Amino acid sequence: MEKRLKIVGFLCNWCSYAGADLAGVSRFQYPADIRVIRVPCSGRVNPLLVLKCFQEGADGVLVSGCHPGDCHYQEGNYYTRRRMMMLKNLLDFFGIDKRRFHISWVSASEGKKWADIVIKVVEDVGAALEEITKQ
Amino acid sequence: MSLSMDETVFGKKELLQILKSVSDRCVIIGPVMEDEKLYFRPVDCIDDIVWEFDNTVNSIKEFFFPQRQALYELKQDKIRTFEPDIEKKRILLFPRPCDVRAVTILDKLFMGDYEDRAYRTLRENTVIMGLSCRNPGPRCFCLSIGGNPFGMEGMDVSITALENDKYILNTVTDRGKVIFEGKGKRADKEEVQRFERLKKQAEESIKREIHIPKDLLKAFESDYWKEVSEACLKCGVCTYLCPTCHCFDIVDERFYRIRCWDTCSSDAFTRMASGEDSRKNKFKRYRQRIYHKFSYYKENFEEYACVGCGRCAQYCPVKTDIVEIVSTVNEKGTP
Amino acid sequence: MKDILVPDLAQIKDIKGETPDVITLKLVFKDKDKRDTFSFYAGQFVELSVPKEGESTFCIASAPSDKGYMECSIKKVGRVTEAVHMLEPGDTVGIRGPYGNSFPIEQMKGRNILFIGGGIGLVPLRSLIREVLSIRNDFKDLRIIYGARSVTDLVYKDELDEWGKRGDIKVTLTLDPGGETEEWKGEVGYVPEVLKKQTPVKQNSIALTCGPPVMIKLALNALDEMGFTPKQIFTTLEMKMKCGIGTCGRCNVGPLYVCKDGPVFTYEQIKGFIEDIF
Amino acid sequence: MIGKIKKTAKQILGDGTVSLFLGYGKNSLGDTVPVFIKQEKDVEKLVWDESCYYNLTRYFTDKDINQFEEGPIGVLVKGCDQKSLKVLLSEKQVKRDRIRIVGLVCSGMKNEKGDFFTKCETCDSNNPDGELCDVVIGQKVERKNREDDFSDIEKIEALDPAQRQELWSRYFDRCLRCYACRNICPLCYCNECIVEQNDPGWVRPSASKENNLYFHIIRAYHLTGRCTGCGECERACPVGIPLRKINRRMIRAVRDSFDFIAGRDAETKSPLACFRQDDREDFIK
Repeated sequence: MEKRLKIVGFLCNWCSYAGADLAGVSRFQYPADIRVIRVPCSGRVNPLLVLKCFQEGADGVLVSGCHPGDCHYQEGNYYTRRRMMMLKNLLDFFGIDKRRFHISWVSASEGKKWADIVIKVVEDVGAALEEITKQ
Repeated sequence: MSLSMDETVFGKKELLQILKSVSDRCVIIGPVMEDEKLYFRPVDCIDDIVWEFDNTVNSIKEFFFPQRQALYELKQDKIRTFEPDIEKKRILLFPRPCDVRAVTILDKLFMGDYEDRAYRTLRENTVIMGLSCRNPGPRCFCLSIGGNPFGMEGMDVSITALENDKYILNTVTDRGKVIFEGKGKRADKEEVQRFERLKKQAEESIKREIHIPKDLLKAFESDYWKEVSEACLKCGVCTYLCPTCHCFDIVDERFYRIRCWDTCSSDAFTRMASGEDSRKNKFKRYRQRIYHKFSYYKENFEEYACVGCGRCAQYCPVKTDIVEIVSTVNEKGTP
Repeated sequence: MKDILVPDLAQIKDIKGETPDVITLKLVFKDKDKRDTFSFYAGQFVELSVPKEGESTFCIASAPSDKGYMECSIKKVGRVTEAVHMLEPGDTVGIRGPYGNSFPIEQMKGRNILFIGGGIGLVPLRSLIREVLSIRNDFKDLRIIYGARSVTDLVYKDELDEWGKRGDIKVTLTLDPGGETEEWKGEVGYVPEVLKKQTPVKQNSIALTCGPPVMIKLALNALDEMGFTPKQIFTTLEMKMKCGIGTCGRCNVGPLYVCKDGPVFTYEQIKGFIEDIF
Repeated sequence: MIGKIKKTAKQILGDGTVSLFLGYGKNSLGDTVPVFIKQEKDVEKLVWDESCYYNLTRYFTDKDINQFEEGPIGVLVKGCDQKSLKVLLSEKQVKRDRIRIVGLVCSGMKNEKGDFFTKCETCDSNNPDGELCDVVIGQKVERKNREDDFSDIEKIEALDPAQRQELWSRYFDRCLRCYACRNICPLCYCNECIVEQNDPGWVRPSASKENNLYFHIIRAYHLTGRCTGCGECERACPVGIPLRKINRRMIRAVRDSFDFIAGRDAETKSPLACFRQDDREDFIK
């Protein structure tokens, strides 16, 4: 059997989590390499959490929240956007492959988008890891 | 210790030859350049070793008392212990007499009442070939704290550069003798005299002196400590680079129990889970460092925990000078 | 040669809730030899490990005369203790020790003994009290002053009751102001104040104290004021410890290490270093 | 210049405007050290030369210096230090009326080898901001602004990820975790730093290549949008890790993404503490 990746997904309760739920109900197929942690808002995702995941051996991390303007708390995802932009930037500078860390906006109605994103993320993380093991 | 005419003289080439011949059986640790600074590191290529230098950034304590050491693995109901990595014997090349003396000071702690197994194993499997200090640095004060730039305490072999391509060797222990037995040329009278002369020169070139008050404890409650620690940043530079500082922490990382260096200036050092911290203020932490070195250690082990290498004064980000602080306790600190 | 920093494994046989945040573990070594040879003196402590979380210092709460097992009372305050509170009977922990010195039981014989405890600080004293009571006739008057924040925070309630009923030991319980309930029959007030009110005799006496740092500090002052000499006062100190054998360098009181030369000190020994303790 | 510095210090200490004056002095080895002057007579200890590289604003947030309770603090600041001061003011870590700022015109500081610090070679703030200072001492110097030269960073960026990782792991391998970089930083003032929290242990305390990497990521991230590039971290590092490069990379990222430069003024919020609805999101799926 192919080795499963360990990807941690931080999903906003109000959108992406429901989106993932919808994907399940709609029977959209996507890889099971992602482990979901439900958070009240993507703004709750302290960059430390992302780093801790990597430190504890996660192959990839995905943070998913509401589309701009749709935040349940008005502006949580705007902060997330800035924070994650900088974190991604910094990780890249230290040579942690960009493809291991992803951010997405998935609403409660976007079950298909969720499935597509997971497929893409798994692909990316897999490719990044392959490169690492090659070296 | 002074030399007799039993000592041997080698050229640099010869010494390199001998070292190379043992390098497949031994790990050689020596001073090497890394980004313009000198560090003791295990070397792959003996030619990388630097033969002339002031002193290294790191001391040699980390080869006996590593900064990070896995003690054992504790998993549910099983303990798996680790042996220190000593597949090959180690040769520690060119540490300065002060650094070597520091190791003998640490011996008293780690091989005293309670014996530290990892420390002993590493200690017993390492041959120390020290290098006499012909040009002590401006911050050195080893003479006034019981050391000597040409000291041999703790060494297996003492090496002194006589001139460019001539090195005089004193094999202090049998472990050292084995390596050089039957090799080199006997030192002649002139060479021994030159050694003595260089030694005197080195001693005379040390201008700094530390004066440790006998009744340091009297100044314990003095405001002096608040004054002298004002600029201190509470970082760990002095303690981590110090060849005798030995405080450590024991932490769990996954299932591993790790021993790692710790510093008395750290916020977490004495803070208990309840939040109580007996040494909350920085003057208390700084005082602890000074007293640990110059009072407590002396009382417990009859030796100061300082060898006068001057690293703390050199690398301190705010240039706190331990010599000045300790030497003026009497005039300024005693109430 | 066994590594001094490697623990022995012990199994939790029983867990007893003392207060909402204190439990008492009954521990038995897994190794039979260790079980048979393990002995200690009242006042000594052990290093208890929880896998993945770490190691912490705990006093032994049972008496040396309690054979075959060992008890530790643990209050939930930090990472290790929280993990301990999650454990269940049958789980395994690591134990190193016993370490440290002990209460001066020989010196105490033939004298009046005053035990002053606060909160979870009763633990080491309990070990000693049990030991003392097992040879009651060797001592003169015994007196316990024990205080806690509130009724629910009193540890070893059953034993305190038992001791109170004995008649040959005087037990005074006190609660911090505001912590009492309507049914409370004991004193109200901080331990050092209650201590001052009690005016215990100082001749031929020994006072032993353990509790939170503030309480120890004030109790030492109070005893000092009442005329106890620094040699008559013993306190057991708790500081952050890691190694337990005097090498890690953090628990010193002047040149003395709490883990190696302590945890039991006379007031005389620590007097000069009060600033660095509390 | 030193005459004027001493005179100013003497004056404000003497008339009770300040109870403490932070300046530069010498120790017995001749090294420049920060000095804490409390009495008029001690102003003679003050010096001013090309080794006064310390950023004294670091001591404003030092919990062990309780001088604020007794009265305002006087401080010597160079143009670069002033940027940190502005961040501290904007983050409400120090109150303007509790400090007396003596600005110093500086034409560059030199390291022990006698070379100018890199930050001085590209300095755009030789002259302190007169509006913020109570006094400015020194003749104004003309210097070309070269602070937007990021070629050193670009060199690292040109490497591929694996090479970058190797580069940094070589540096972090020798990191001692002494935290001098953190402790000397005027903007690292958290009451309890996450590296000292053990529950949860965000960063493992022992020094290993991997653990050190995460420490440095967190340190750099925490300074993103706040660091002014004073370079004290790099100077304090005993093992020569080029920490300022990391910080500068984030200074550039913040400038490019949010059009923000920390230390420009004492009012604008840090970019990670606010947002714009039209921030870029090309990195989001």
